[in-house]
Amino acid sequence: MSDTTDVEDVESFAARARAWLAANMPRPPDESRRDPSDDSDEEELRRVARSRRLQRLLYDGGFAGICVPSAYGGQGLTLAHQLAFNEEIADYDYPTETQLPTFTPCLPVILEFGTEDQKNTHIPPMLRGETAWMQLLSEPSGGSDVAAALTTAARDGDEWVLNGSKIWTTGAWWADWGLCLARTNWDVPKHRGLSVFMLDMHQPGIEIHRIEMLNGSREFCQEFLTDVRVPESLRVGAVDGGWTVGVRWMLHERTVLGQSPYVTGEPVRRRLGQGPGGGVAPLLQRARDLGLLTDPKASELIGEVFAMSVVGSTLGSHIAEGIRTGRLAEDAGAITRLYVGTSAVRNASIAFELAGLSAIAWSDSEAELGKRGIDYLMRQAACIGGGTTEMSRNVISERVLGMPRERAFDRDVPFRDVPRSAPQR
Amino acid sequence: MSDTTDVEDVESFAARARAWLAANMPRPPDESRRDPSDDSDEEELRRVARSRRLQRLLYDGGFAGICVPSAYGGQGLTLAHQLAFNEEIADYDYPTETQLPTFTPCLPVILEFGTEDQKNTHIPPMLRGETAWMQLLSEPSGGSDVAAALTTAARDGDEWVLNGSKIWTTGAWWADWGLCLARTNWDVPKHRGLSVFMLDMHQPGIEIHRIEMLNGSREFCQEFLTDVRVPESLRVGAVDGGWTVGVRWMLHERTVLGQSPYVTGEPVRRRLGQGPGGGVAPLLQRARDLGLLTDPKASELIGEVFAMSVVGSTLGSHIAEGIRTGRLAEDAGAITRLYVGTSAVRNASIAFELAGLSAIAWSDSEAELGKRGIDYLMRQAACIGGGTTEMSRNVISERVLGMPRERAFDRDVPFRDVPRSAPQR
Amino acid sequence: MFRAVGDQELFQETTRRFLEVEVPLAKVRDLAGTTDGYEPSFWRQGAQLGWTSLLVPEDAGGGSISGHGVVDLALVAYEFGLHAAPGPLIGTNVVAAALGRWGTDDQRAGPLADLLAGDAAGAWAHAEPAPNDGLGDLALTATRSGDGFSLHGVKSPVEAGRQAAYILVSARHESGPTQFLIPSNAPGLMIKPLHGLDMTRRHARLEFDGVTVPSTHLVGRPGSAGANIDWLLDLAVSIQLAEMCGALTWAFDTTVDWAFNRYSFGRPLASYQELKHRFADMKMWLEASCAISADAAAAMDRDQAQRSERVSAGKFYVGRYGPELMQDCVQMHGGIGVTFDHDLHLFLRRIVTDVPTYGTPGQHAARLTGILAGADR
Amino acid sequence: MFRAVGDQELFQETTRRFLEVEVPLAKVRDLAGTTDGYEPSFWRQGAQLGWTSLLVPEDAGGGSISGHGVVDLALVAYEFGLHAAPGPLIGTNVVAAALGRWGTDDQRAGPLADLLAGDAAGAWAHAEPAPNDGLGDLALTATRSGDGFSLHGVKSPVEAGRQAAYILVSARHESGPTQFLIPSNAPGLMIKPLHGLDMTRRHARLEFDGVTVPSTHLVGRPGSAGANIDWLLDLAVSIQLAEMCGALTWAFDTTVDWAFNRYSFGRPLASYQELKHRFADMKMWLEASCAISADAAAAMDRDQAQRSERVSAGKFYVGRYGPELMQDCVQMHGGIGVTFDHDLHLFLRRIVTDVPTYGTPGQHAARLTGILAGADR
Repeated sequence: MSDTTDVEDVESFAARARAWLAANMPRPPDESRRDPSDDSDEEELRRVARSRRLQRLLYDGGFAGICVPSAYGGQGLTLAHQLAFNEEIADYDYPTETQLPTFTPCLPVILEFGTEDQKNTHIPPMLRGETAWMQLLSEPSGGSDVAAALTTAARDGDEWVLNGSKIWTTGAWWADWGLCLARTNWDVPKHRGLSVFMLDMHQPGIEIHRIEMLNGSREFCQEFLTDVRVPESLRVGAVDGGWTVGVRWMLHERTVLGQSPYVTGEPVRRRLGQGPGGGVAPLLQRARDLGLLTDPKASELIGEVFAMSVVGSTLGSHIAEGIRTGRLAEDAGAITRLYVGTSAVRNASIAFELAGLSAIAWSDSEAELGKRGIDYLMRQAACIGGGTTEMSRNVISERVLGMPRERAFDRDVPFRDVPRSAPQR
Repeated sequence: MSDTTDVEDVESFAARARAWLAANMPRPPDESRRDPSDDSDEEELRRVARSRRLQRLLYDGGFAGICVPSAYGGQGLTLAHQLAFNEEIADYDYPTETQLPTFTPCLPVILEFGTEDQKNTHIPPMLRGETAWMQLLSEPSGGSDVAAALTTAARDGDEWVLNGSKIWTTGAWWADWGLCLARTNWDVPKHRGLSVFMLDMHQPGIEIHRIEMLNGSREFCQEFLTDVRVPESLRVGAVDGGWTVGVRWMLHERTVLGQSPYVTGEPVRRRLGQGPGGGVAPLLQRARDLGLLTDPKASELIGEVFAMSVVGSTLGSHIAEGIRTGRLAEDAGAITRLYVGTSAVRNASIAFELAGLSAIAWSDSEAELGKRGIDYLMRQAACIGGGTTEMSRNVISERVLGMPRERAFDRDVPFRDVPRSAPQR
Repeated sequence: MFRAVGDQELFQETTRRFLEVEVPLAKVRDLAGTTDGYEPSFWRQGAQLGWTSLLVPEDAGGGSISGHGVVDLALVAYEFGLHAAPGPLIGTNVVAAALGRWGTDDQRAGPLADLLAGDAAGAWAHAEPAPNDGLGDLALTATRSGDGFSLHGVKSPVEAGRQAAYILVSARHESGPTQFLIPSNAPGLMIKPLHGLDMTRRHARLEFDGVTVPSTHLVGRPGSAGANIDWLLDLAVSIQLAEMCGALTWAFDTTVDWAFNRYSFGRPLASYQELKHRFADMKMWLEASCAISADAAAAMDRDQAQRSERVSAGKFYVGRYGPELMQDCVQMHGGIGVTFDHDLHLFLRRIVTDVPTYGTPGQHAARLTGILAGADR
Repeated sequence: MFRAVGDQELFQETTRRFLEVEVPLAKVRDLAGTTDGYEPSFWRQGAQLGWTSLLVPEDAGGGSISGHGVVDLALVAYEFGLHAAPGPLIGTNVVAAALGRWGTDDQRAGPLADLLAGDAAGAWAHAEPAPNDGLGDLALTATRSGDGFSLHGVKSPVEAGRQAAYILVSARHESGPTQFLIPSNAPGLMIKPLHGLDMTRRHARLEFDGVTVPSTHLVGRPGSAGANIDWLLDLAVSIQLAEMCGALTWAFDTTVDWAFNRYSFGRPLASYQELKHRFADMKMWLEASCAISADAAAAMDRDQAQRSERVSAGKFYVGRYGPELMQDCVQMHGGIGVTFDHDLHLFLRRIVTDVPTYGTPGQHAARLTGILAGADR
């Protein structure tokens, strides 16, 4: 990004960050350990507001957008600096609610494809914590086939008129802006008729519906767009060139599980193995309570959960190194994604088994065990959200191992003529 | 097969069989419980000879070919009679080595597609135990793609000249006759250029190679055919119509795991769960020796092996009933085949685990435990032999559930032009 | 896929139509918000269809359809699973069967008649909380107290424990396992509702802190209930297995439909080989589950020596592979499969709740080893 | 996929070339028919390349390549796995490491020098037969006898137990775990060769029926070897893990090639989605195996508190998923994959042999729980 001789070396940067954090950054509140699915809307808004304040604090301290060019309000440093900063900030509070998808994939997409004007207008408010972004990507009809977007943008003078529906967006009900993939041409094959728009979420025509999951969580939303008007100045990338943007967009999205240059906070690897099931600590406690610490079956199962988390913690950097040295294709992050999903499934199953009958029927005092049951019901979410494990396996086999691609019936056919699912009920 | 009023009822038939067996049939020798992979060639030939004698005994007693029309030396009865006979004979010795593939699939293929002359010539000697048959079906290049046979039969006057190689035949080195699928036309799509021949295995040009498996077993053979001349009178079915024969051929082969009208002996269902791993008895003995009968882990694993065998014992008749009532497609036998393969894999793994270190290094007195290790090495054989479990899953999804068929690159293309594997080393 | 024969066909068809009309899934969702999860009138009508009488001898007011009462009941349970139907089916039938076999004349005249009429529900209070949750564990004690007995201990979870009027309690007496039938309003009995995964069923924790019951509440002689409890366990599991098969069938059929109708990359999901092969495995699990479950019910009716083998093999298999089948159905649906609005979770909850209830798959596998080791000794 | 850095690159490359030339798979098959499975000259040359010196301090005649001896050795072990190479790599290095750390001057001057020169092999006699085959079990006893000790018990299986000149024996003394280095010709020691799965390695059963050894055979003080044995276990496993990764890599790469070149129904196997997805899982298992194995070796060199965590997590993971990867490779090959002529089984045998050796995956998982419970208390 800049000549290496200009750049503060990582160690002195880390020392400076350490000192600044100690003087300025609050420690994380205890409640941060709570299960987010328990949160009330009020609580979520409170956390969003706190995230915005913390982001502003980082910005004022000169630690926001470490890898963002200084022209747009960032620090113009390198991934190594960001990673060092993440190590330093691990024990402090930091913005969580407004990190993703604002800082990845939205920010790098705008950085890569935005006009100078768009970058000047939109990136600094992100870094100051003023705007939280969301991604309007998946659609109810589409599943893993993101490029099969049915949401349509029709040109009307200097404006585009958007109609359609997007789904599985997180925090859409409090976000300010969205990046939206829409179809601008039905007469060409699907990848060649898409465009990307920036959407002001506070404008008329956008109706946001909260989706209730079977465990009561309402973190995901569905949006219904009805004659939403977007000025030409908010289009990102070329008309009908949206898939070029989309490919990079999704690559940035996948770096969430690897090492993104734009995300601040505890490296994700430390969180591996803490998916559904609640990690190893409650299992250990349960086994101790029941005198099962040396039971051959229980001790193996608990050890398995711990082993999967230890292995997971080494896998991320091993894959990242493989990509860096060229041994692995850039898409090899799909291996980590597959590991996270499949090990979470296994962990949820083990936790359910160890919780016994209290996981299916529990008193107030056994709520922790009941959660193991609910987590087990939600088990597959770990293999669905953020791209299914089926898609990961496609990516690994085709793009990492180079095996022949799946046959698609939608190549070289005008999208209009591609067979698709019957409309949803 | 004949008018029901003519037919002896099953109960009186069974009573007659019971009496005849008691008077005529020997009890099985103890050695029948031995692992066939231990056998020397001499021992195998001895067992083949015994099988032939026993078959002759059945024939003389009027119990050979129960479902074969009496015109060809059989009894002209029904499947119900055959099944009743199988129940009666279960505790006696009966022909094993010469049963399969002679009585299925070879016999029914000839019954269905043979000329009157072919049936009169070849079926009675089978029933008398005089001719043992084998099937020359798979090829080294072909794997599961049986119709991609490269073995070629070229017309030469009243004869056909066969060249090529067949593999995975059982007992080819002592068999008398073979049913062989060969390509008679390279200029049409693969299914339309095949023909079936009966092959006298004792003629020149047939070289038989014994294949050594990793566990030392030499039950399978590979045959090399060099200018083998077969008279036109030994062709079965139409020229280039061999796939019509082949489809039925393989369906009969699959009934081995269900209920074949042509196979005499203990119903296969009783043998389910006795694949690699040696069944539940040695596991129980091992657990008793080590005081692990109430160990939570060992007792669950042993119980699992037993459960899988109990479930397997109910599945065969459940599927057979489903086919009979039309609830399931005729190909649903693939479900049983999949169960047998996958449960055998699981059982071999459990047996290996319970055998401990003695499964990887053993003294003479621990040979039984060492076998658990060797069985584990051979574990996948249960999911390969007799059609892979991958093929079973294709059959279940496509023919039982009616899902779209896999794309093939060899339809509607002259077989000559179909991409295929590079020649074997 | 449970095969009905003769009169069973009409019986099953009648039950199916009744459930379709009375408790369609929208109604099941409505009932999920209620305290009891079902309406008394629904249960009474079901009893009139025969749901509660199948395991009770005719001289006690019951009667089966085919002479094979457990198989008859398994057909009902299969329909319950297929419709995610609410109602205290297992508990009531376990209690009715116990009273029909071992009840006193008074117990038959009063409680059993109520159960048969559908005027009251029964609950089987057998399971106990960890660490007494092993198969065969029994920590609740019954000690002589005056003319009767005093009960100390905890039973949990008890399905329909708060809805049932009559509760069959298994206890440890100095002379051996002993059963009591006690009314839910027995003085001193604390019945605490529990939270639960299954929206259609209710569970409770029953605390016996010196509950005194008269000797007339005994079911059978003191100390003699060991084999009876074992039979009731097999009975409960065999009904549960049929219900699980129904729920699995709904999920499988629904997901197959989805796979045919859902397109991705211009192709239906059902055309993707990896998904096809998983459907093949699911089909195998489903057929094998139905096969062993039907066989277990038949073995109960024959009261064979191998009864427990069949039942425990069934619970191991269905309990091991059933949840995997369900979770694969969820996975095939993608995100929509874990939303509250989709019906899949109604069935998922039921299967998951059944897995540890009346013994985990692992406990039943270990039980098989125990049976084998005994037979083999 | 084990990453060599700096001088390690040349070292690894040298070992690889040596193995390719000296023990190609055809030669491995020839050697499989011999009593010892390897030739002394092969081992001596390997020792000259540095195979036996990496864990031994320089003042004892050893020396690592990079200052990280276990990582250096892991690179050798990876190559051994990749070539299914014979030779007493683990045993010799375990014994050499023990003598380098805790040996007397005499032991360093004699046995250790022999091991370093490749003139002799070492064997680690630690495992004992069932029911003493639990991790941490130690039933062989050492009792005082005159000036020395008398050993009673059995060690089995001991890799290269008959090939090694020096045997490191762990024993239970009244004061605690104790180690001895004894020559293989010690009077009274019975060494019985065993049959084994792995064609490239030899195992033996060592019977100590009152074998008397002088005090000079002690390695460390009596009763003090508990932590040392624990360290040696971690060491043996960490080398084993690298070797397993090498064998898995060969199998995976070979099977990927096969899938590209083998056609079925006019398409390469590699084009079938169900197989592609299994290859994706296999790739994940392989990468995760290599990641944790490299990490375990590095943790050994840092001698971190989390050393055993890494090692046991590695043995659990590679031991659980490695054999499945191998068996999937067999399955993808079809019938040819279980023939004697195909090389796949050379690697399958090695992996399968490694699974229970130095602790089963389950035992290592349970060990992790023990570590956690201790840390957590």
